[in-house]
Formats: sequence, structure tokens, C-alpha cells
Amino acid sequence: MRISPYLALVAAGALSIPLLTHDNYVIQLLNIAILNAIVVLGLNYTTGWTGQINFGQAAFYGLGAYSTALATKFGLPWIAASFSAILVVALASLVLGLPTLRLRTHYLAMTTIGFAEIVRLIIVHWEPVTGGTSGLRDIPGIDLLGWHPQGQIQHYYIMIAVLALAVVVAARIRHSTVGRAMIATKDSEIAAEQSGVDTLRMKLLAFMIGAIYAGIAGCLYASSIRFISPDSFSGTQAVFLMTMLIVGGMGSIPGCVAGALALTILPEALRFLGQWYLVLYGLGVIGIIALLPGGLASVISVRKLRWGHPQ
Amino acid sequence: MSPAAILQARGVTRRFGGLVALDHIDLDIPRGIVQSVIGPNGSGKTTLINALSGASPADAGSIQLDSREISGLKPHRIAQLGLARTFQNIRLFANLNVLENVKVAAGCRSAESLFGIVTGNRNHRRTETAIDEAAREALHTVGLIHRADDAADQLPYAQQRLLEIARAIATKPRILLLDEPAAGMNMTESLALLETISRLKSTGITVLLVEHNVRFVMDISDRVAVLDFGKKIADGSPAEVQSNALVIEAYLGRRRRHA
Amino acid sequence: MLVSALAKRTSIQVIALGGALALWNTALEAAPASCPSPIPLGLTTALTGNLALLGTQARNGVEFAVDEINKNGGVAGKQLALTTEDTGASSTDALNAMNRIIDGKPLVIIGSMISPHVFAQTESVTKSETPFLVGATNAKVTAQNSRWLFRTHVHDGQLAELIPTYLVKSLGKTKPGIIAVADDYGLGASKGIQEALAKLNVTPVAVTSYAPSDKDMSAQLLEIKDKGADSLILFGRPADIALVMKQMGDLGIKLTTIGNSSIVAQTTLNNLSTAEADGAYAIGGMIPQPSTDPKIVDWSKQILARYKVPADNFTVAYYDTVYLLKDVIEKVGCDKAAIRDSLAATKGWKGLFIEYTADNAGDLAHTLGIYRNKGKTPEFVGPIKDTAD
Amino acid sequence: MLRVENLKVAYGHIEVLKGINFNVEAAEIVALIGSNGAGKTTTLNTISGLLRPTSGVISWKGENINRTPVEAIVASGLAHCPEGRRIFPGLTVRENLLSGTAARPNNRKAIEEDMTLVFDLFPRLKERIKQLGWSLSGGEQQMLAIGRALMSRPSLLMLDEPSLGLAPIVIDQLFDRIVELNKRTQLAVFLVEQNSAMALEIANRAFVIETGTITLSGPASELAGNPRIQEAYLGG
Amino acid sequence: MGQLIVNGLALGSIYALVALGLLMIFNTVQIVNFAQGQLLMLGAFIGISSAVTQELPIAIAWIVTMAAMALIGIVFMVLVYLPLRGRSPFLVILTTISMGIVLENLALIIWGPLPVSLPSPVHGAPLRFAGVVISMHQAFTFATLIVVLTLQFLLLTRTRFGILMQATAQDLRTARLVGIPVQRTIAVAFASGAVLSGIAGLLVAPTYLAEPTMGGSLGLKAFVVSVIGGFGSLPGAVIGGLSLGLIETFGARYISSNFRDAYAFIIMIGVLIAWPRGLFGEKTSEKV
Repeated sequence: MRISPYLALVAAGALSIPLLTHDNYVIQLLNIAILNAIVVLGLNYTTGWTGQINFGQAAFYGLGAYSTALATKFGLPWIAASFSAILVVALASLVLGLPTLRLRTHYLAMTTIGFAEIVRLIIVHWEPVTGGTSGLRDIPGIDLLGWHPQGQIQHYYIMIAVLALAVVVAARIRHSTVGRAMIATKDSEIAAEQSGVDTLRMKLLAFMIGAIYAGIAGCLYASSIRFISPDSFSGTQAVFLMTMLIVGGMGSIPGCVAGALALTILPEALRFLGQWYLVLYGLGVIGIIALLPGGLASVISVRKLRWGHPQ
Repeated sequence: MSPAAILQARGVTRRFGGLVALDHIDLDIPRGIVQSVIGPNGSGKTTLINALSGASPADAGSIQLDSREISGLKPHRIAQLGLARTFQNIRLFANLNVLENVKVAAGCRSAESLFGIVTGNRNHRRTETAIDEAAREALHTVGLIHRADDAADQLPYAQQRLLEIARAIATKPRILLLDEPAAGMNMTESLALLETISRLKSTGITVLLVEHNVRFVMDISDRVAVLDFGKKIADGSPAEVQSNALVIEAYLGRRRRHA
Repeated sequence: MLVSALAKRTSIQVIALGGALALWNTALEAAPASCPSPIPLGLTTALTGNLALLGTQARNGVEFAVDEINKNGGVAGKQLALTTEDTGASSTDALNAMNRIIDGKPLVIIGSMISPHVFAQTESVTKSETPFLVGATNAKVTAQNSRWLFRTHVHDGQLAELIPTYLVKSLGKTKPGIIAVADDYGLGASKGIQEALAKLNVTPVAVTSYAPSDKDMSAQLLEIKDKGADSLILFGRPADIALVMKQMGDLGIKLTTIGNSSIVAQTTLNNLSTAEADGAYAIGGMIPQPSTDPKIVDWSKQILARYKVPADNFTVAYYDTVYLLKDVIEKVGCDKAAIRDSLAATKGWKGLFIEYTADNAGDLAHTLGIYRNKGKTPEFVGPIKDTAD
Repeated sequence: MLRVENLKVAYGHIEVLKGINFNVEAAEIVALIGSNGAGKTTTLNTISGLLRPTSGVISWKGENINRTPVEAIVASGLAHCPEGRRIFPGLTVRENLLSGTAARPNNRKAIEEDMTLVFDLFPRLKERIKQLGWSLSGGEQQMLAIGRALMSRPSLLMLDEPSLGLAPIVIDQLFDRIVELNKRTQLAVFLVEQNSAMALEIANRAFVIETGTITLSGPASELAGNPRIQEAYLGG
Repeated sequence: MGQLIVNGLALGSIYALVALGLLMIFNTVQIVNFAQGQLLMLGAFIGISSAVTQELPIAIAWIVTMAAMALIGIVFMVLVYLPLRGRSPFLVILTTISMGIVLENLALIIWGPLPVSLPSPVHGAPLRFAGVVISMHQAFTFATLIVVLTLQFLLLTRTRFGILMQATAQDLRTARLVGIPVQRTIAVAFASGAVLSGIAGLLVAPTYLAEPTMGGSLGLKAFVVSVIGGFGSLPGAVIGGLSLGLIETFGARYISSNFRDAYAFIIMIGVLIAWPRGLFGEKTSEKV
């Protein structure tokens, strides 16, 4: 691998964090940041590579979480529940994607917002099953062939492992016919078509893979935090996920991870700002969009940067 | 249908609102030749390429590629069946490097499973190697192999045009549609381009060359068709076309009636 | 005197501030030495997002009490140090906020009044073995089997029982329509109310809801009216309750209306005309507005002057919570388990309005009152106690 | 009146104009001819301020306008009738003409008078006054584009390929109008064309541009017979 | 039934007004402003600050609000539009969303979380026919919608400036070429778009109260309206707005009030699947 020394360094750092701190707060925050990173990596398939606006990612995240919670509460083994969650999310992505992926920009944006809102309303009002706005409590924990991880640190290692897998899969896909075809679809749909790329299929595939990433993260969320409620997967969260992608750098795998980590941890570091925090958050995002088109990825990337080339 | 024709168009018509951009165009392109389509600005040349390649399908008419009807097919299907094209206003993939731009096209017929990609199994590695080789070969053909790792949009203009051609030939086409490939090139670059086209022809690819610049196509073309106001006004050898009065008028304009 | 009536009938005595001061002074002498200085307190509450109003009202109660205590010499001679974290509007953020609070190792944590936030936080707090006092209204909050969790506000299970009972038995209405806000607060209550009505053999003519962000509730009101309702059960937040009552006025719908304390909240009444507000009933605890007790009136005025937001029942509950803690700490010192046990043994502790007594689940508040708007002025009609007491 | 000196323009890395020189004087018709991609439109767009030169000087009525805003250039009497006509499709004929007055004061009476002049020149436009721009024929659109440019009261009118996509008979009529306009009002015309035969017939002087360089220049009547012109288009 | 229609139309008028503001900006620079709802909220609060806090007469408060909104519109253009000219529409969408977050939280800091109401400019007993009640404010809201629609129509089609605005919208490059001061035209579009939202805010505050988070859902409804009606269509915005008001009201009454917000989105998605550019189409043309 080209950048293996860096990767090794990052991996060693990630694995040793729990040795440096036994702090539940830090580890729990990292766990949530890692889950966000997985969701944003998924969003990157749709928006970063294939160029489709998707404000439904938080809803897929939620669908994954609720499917897992319900399946495990129903008594399904954890492994089976996680697969059923992936299935549910993949089906939902098809239901949304098939009729709507031909739409462009603000029309697609609105459709995905609408989808997310409909999913949220169903969760809120299907109280007997979903627990409504009070959410679902006492969700069974992770059960990996009889091993039940306990405490934040054990969960942290599971999350890191899944994130690593998500990154490897993303990197593999990026450097395959599929990844190149996705980026070609974004850069010029017509040129991609005329080079033999079925762009509609690519959009759908990106949408589905992205949703599955969100579904897996949702599954881990439900089984590790063991409480879910609709407000964690709302439209506001979808906007935050999107800003993580933009701030990290659209299309860049390390950018996605960096963006998710930064924007999950930063709010905590800036808690002292109180109500001013969100004002500065919004202004910061605007600033990054205007001044740093490549996002954090263009700062952290070890490869040659391409400044000033808005996508 | 003449058995030798690789591409046959019959009555291809395209309207934009009230404007008839292509008016019942018939075209027979024999296998293995360089066929040019020329015409003044706005005569319908690019519209013809868009119609043939499916980018902006014809409203009426039939198009057959090697006796197979391709009108109405999606552009990517047409590309997979062996019709490739370049764009007059260059459309490269800005977020991919030069080699990857070509790889997109080189992989157009390889059906890879996601499972294979993710696990990196032997089948996948074999496909990737084949794509890599094909893409490098295409870059080699147009003389861009030394820029394989550069960002596509950092290339100089003429090389961007060559990259478009490399991308098109990486689909292993039976017929290659070139839309004004020399636009914006200087003399040396144009000559090099002509050489590349001859080389492509010698490998058995049929070329449909759309050009505004008549001078450019004369030496290389086996046949030349001329469009004016969306109609085909001439079709024949370069010499025939060059001396055709209708063609001269279409290009230079008619003298004014009272002049 | 309404308040004295309240005091007499429910044997609740409102603590006069002067009396309280005397109490603190005596407590000071018996101060256990084990307390750190300052004594760390944690609070998580919503200060941004669409729940900011509720969160702010709770925060005001805690902060006001802490400042007052500190100004008057602190707890056992030690100052209180309050750390506040914003939960935003999501339970994930609420969990993050809580973990951060726990990280600061506070002696006691005061939690949000938003039930999903508390659900998300309880496991972490329980693990940290820190006493956890909340005002969240979902009945199930105290059913989480946490020995560390206590609630100092009445819950909607109590309201869900009492509202139908009062409506059917005391007001004699048998065809109610229900309208509730579609969040944890309203939908939970709506469900409980329907169950309680069923026990009374009453079926609501219509059950409706509206989203917290909705502005127009006329469709729901017209449905209830068209279906021949003789009364309206209303459950929501002050902002939207005001809209419902305003629109009833606009539509000329006059029904006996009964609901939660938002009906008599200052925030609601500020936005209603006399006619729109008049005659509506509310069941709730510790509502400061109707009080004529000069101490409470003065207290309310101070809160309004300082925060520009009127005090509500949550402000009262959270204010009481801090004083309850003060008394407990002065009694048992700064041992978390001892504080927990002392809280669990609370019996007849007198707050601003009511007495707090712990039950097995950890619920401390059991006293509710019936209020009625006379014009734009709420009046106390009478007390009722929940069945658990 | 208009003087272009050593003008260079580049799109990114690509130099499109490689240092061209020419001038247009009052009441003249000057033609710039050349094939597609030679740099004709770039020349016009740079003069009217849509593009900025990399080097060289554009002087208009003695002032350097290299950095002057587009609307100020229009206001100073330099009108540009763009390639492809660019009629506002959703505006009526009248509204399109009105849009041409953007750079002058909103004097209703003067505007109405000028509109009458345009209608005198192109009576067809008057018949179509309430039609939307997109519904006009190609020739009518070209008339409208010229009319719109005239509404800014120019002293130099720059026409970019007015013959593009028009039938020969329509081109004839159009060029008659241009000549008439020039004769009647002393309006200078800078005509960019690939239809060289027609352009050379009505122009006083002409330049031939090939890949960003001016390769021939002289009185139009002399150039008309020059075999290099046909060569430049059709090859030898 | 009649009452439902009246209330649905009253709500729909507000949606239509916000959509008209959205249209003003979209029609000039092709930007979909996802912070339009927050502009409405600002309008409501500025109105309240002037009329309630500063105790200005209500008519003056309206004028102050509109002037302030015009200024805010121009600031908005400078912050959001100018730095992003020519960038992908996706980034513009995200920027306007971020701007919405900024405005909402600034409002929370400035005005606090309390819901407040604004006096209506009109008073008097409600109108009643055949059991249907129309409050004076509802009648005033209808009237305002009609006046605004008429003024907007006259401005865009009967004045030279309006025609220059339309020209700018249809072809920005040619607009520059014929000498239209496009910068100023765009500034006016942003200013008037903000003013229209401000008017909607002034109309919302008396009946629906004002609070910092009110913009989010109203803004979103305005997009639904614009999508259904077709972005950029004046009749589309009005017909879309009024019908959305009716759909929501009737859906809440006769199907279920729980899913009130879903009806709008379901219909929108349905419309888009059938007509990808909305019922009244988008005026811009896209070239291959």
C-alpha cells in the first residue's frame, strides 16, 4: 500500500487510545464519532462520489438502529438481527432510490428530506412497535458468538474494527470498476454513459451501499447504547452528517473519517460557547465551503493537493 | 442494407421546438474507413453524433450498428455494443487521474461482483489487470502514457482531447465517433492527431470524423458527407465534395443576388 | 386566600424564605467535614433546539437556587459549583452531555425534563453511582430499576389518571375529544388518558395530535367539534397550547377544556385574550402563577426579572430539587450512597409548594392541584393527590 | 474609434488570442472573418468586457477599457450583438427591446422613439411585438438581437455571426438592413463572420483570423478575390 | 367543511407567500434558499421588537420590518451568494442551510425561546357566513397575498426594472452583455425575497405566534410548495401554496392528524415521479 507508514501510525494511535485514557466520556464520544464516520463514509458513496444529494442518510441510520433493536428484542440472535437490519435498510434504499434517482439537485434534496420525514413520522406514531417518541429501552447488547462486550473500551475496539473494515471496503471499491464509474457519473454523467457506464445503476448502487453503511452503524448504535429514540436520527442530524462530509472533503476516505471525528468532538470541545456554538458552527461551515473547497482532506492529504478546483 | 456497412442510418430526424436540426439523414459507413461529416456551424453535426450515440436520441429514424438496431437504447448500451465517441466540448472526469479516466471506459464490459471487489479475489485481480493493461495501451496509442498519473484537468488542452480519444478507444469500439477532435489544436498537434487517426484506422476501427475544418479532413478521409441546415447535401470522395458547388456555397456563402 | 386554602387542605406549608434562612444557619453548625469545596453539581438540560424553552425554565430553577444558596453561605459552609451542559434536541447529544458531566465527578446530577434524554442517560449515571434527580414526565422514567434515579416532578401517568377522573366524575362530561402534541410528552399522556377513560367506560369521540412545529390545529379542532364532543382534553407545551386555545376562539368552538399545566402557564396566557383563556381547567403540580402568597409572587418576579422567562412548574420543581439536596447533604454529608439512601427515605420534605415523599420507584412528587383560568388569571380550585399516596 | 493593440486572451492554460491588432473607425463597416475556433467570438467578448485580456490594450474613443465594467462599456456606445442571438426566450419582442435600454436612463419617450426606429428598420418585429422570444424564427430572432443592441444607442455595433443558421435569402435581407443602417445613421459596424463572401461584400475593410492570429488584412474588395480565403476554409 | 377550506386557505396563503419570496431569489440567480423560513422568523421577531418592545404603531412596525428585511436580504446575498457564484448547487444548498442554523440560533440568543405574539394590523369581529367563521386577520392575510401577488406580477412584467430582472434570470451572461447592471438586479431580488418572507412573518406572528425555531418547518413547506408548483412559477407558487394548505387541513381532518406533515411530502414525491420538474415546470432549459 502506498501510504502504509501513515496507516500504521493511525492504526497504532487508534488502538492505543484506550491505554492512555480510561475515561468513559472520551471513549464514549469516540464511539459515537466512529459511528458517525461509518455513516459519513456511506454518504460519501452517494454524495461524495456519485454526486447525488442525500438528506436521507440519518433516516437509514435510524432504520438500521430500529430494525436491530426490534429484532433483538423480539429474540433474534444478534448476528441475525444485524443482517436483518442490513436487509431492511437495503430494501428501503431501493424503495426510495428506484423512482427518484433521476431527479436533480434541489428536487432530489427535497425528496430525500421528505423520505426521512415520513420515516420519522412512522417511528413516532407506530408507538406499540417503535416505542414512539419515548424510544426503545433495554435493547439487548452485542453478542458475537457468545461474547458480550462490556464497557466502553470493548465497544470501542469493535467500532474501530468495523470502521477499519468500512474504510478498507471503501478503498477497494474506490479503486475498482465500480468506484471509478461512480466518480465518472458525478463528473460527467453523459461522458460516463458514453464510456459504457450504466449511470442509473451506479447511482442506485451507491445509494444502496451508502444506506447499508448507515444501517450497520445504526445496528451498532442500538446495541451499544441500548437506547434509541427518533430525535437521534432527525433531519437536523442529516444536515450535520452532510456538513461532516463537506468539511472533511467530499470524495476523500480519510476526509470522511476526519470530518466525522472533528465535527463530533469539536462541539464537545466548544461546549463553553453555549448558545453561540451553533452560530459559529454555521458560520464555520459556510467559511469552509467558501474558502477550503477540498475540506480537511486537502489539508491532511499526503498526496498532491488540488486547490481551487470546486467540484 | 449493404453488408459492408458497419453503421447505417435511415431517416434520422431531430427537432428542437420548431427547429429541425436533423432532417431525414441517411448515412452508410463502410467498415474500416474514415468517414467525415463536415458542414458550417449550426448545420447539425454534433446533433448527428448525439443522435447516433444515444446522448440525445433522434425523434425518428433507424440506426443500425452491424445490423443491430441501436436507436432507443441507452447510451451505455450503445457504447458496450461498440460505438464510442468523443465530445467537442471536452468532458473528462476531473476527479480521476488520466489513467483512471481511461480505465472507466476500459472496464465498460467487465461485470465485476461487489463480493469480488471487496475480497480482492483472483477473478477481480485478473479483471483489474486486464483493465489496467487495456487502459495503458489506449494511452500509449494516443501518446499520453507518460501522463498516466496526472490529474486529468491539469493536462494542456490538446492532450485533453487526446485523452478523450484514448478513453473512447479503451471501450474497444467497432466505430469511433470523433466530434471536432482538432478544435483548439495548433498545426503540429493537428498533424499528430491525423497520424493517430490513421493508426486507429489501420487497427481496423472505423472512424466517423465530424469536423468544421474542411482542410483538416481532406487527406485522411475516405468519404466525406456534408451537412447544411440539418440536411445532407453531399456525400462522396473528398475531391468530389470539394468541388461541389452546393458545398462551396454552404461554406463561403452565396454572392448576394444584386451584387 | 387560595394558597392558605391549599396549605390547609393538603397540609402543605409553604416555606417562608426567612424561615428557610434560619434553617440553613442551624445546619451550618452541624456541617459534616467530608464535603469537597466547592461541592460539584451537574446539570444537563436543553438550551438549544426546539426544546430550548423547557430546558431553559428548568435551568433557571436550578441556577437561581444555587446562586441563592451560595449567596447565603452555601451548603454546610461550602459553595455549590454548578456545571451545566446542553443536551440539544437529540438523545445522542444528551448522552454525550451526560458523559461529560459524569466525567467531572459531580456529587449529584440533575437531569433533563425531556424523557428520551433521561432514558438515554440513565444507564451511564447508574454505572457512575451518582444520585440522579430528574423532572422528566414520562411515567416509565422511574421504572428503569435504577436505585440512583429520583424524580421531583409529577409524571404524566398521574395526570392521565386524574384528568379523565375529574372530567367524568366532577365535571360530568362523557364525550371528550383528545388533542395532544406529537412528542414524548403529549403522545405518552394521550395513551394513558385513553386507557383511563376506558376504565371509566368513556370512549373519546376523537383522538388527534399535532406535530410540535405545527401552526394550524383547526382541522383537529373541527374534527372534535364535528364528532359531537362535549369536552376537550388538551395536552401540550405552552407554545402550542396557546395556539390551540386561540384557534378554538377563532373558530367559535366552546368546549369544557381540561389539560396539563400548560393551560395555566404564564407563557400561554401571555398570548391569549381573556375570552380565549377563560374557563379552561388544568391539572398539575406546583404551578406558580395562581399563587397569591407574597413569597411566591416575589420569587416569581425575581425569576422573571433575571431570566426574562416566567417561572413554570419545572422551574419550581428544579428549584426545590436543589434545596432538597442541600438539606440532604447537610444531614448525611457528601457520600453519594448516603445521599441516595437519604433521598429514598424522603418523607414530607417541604418544598416551595408541596411536600415531597419518596415512593419505591423513586418518585417524590405526588401532589397535584386543579386550576382554572378566570379570564387570564389562573385560580386554584382544589388539590388532588395521586392514588399512589 | 476602437483600437485593439497586441491583444492576448487565454482560457486557463490555453491562449486563444495570440496578440492581435486592428482598429475600427467611425461610420466604417469592418469585417473579421475566419473559421470556427479561430478566436472571433473571443475577440468580441473581450472588447465588450465579458472576458479580460491577459495583455494588450483595448481603447475605445481614446480611453483604455480593459477593466471597464460591461454595463459602462455598453453605456458608452459600444453594443454587442452576440453569437447565437441570445434572445431572452421568456420575454416578448417588446420586452427584449426594452432590455437593451438597461444602460441608459429610463426616459419613456426617448425609448418609445428609438423603438419606432427599430420597427422602421425591421417591420416584421412590429408585427410580432407581443410574441415571446423563443417563438420567433431564426431571422426574426436575429433582427430582434440587432434591434436590442440598437436600443442602447450605440456608436459602434459589433455583430457576431449574424448569418449563422439563416437561409440565404434571409441573410440577404439582413445584410441589406445592416448596410442601410450604416449609410443612414453613420453607425460603425464591426462584423464577425464565417460567411466571408457576404461579409466582404458589405465591408469597407476586413481581417482574416486563423487560430488566434490575424493572417490577412486589407480593403474588403481586395480580399474578396484572394484565393487564400477559400484556402483558409476549404483547403487547397 | 367550509370552515376547513377557509382555514386551509389561510395556512396556504402563508405557504404561498414564503414560496413567492423563494421564487424571487430563485428566478434571478437560480438559488434555492433553504434559509427562507428563518428569514420569515426574523421578520416576525423584528415586527414584534418594533411593535411590542418599542411600542411603535403597527403600521410603522411593518415598515420598519420590511426595511430591515431588505437590508438583511442584501447581507444574505453578500454572505451566501457572492462567495459561491458558479459553485455546485449542492454546496449552495448546504450554505443556505448553514445560514438557517446561524439565524435560528442568533434569534434564540437575541429574543430567547419564549413564543410571543404580534398584534394584527386589523381588528374587528370575525366575518360569518353560513356557519363559517373568517377572522379579520385571515381576511387580511388573503388580501395581502393577493396584493403581493399583483404587485409582484406588475413589477416583473410592467416595469422596465422587472423586465431586466426577468432577463437576468433567463440568461445572466447575455443580461450583462446588453448592459443590465446584474449585481444591482440580484441585490434587489435578494432584498425583495427577504421582504416577502418578512411579510409572511408579520402575518404569521399574530395567529401562529413567533419563536426562533418556527422557520424550519415553514421554510420546508415553502419548498414543497415550490416543488409541487414548479420552481420559478408565479401561479405555481400560489396554487401550490393554497393547495398544500388544503391538503394538510383535509388530510388531518379526514385521514389522520398524526401524519399531517407526511401528506405534503408524499404528494410532492408523487408529483416529482410523474413530472420531474413540478406541475408548472421550471422555466430554465437544460442543454445536453
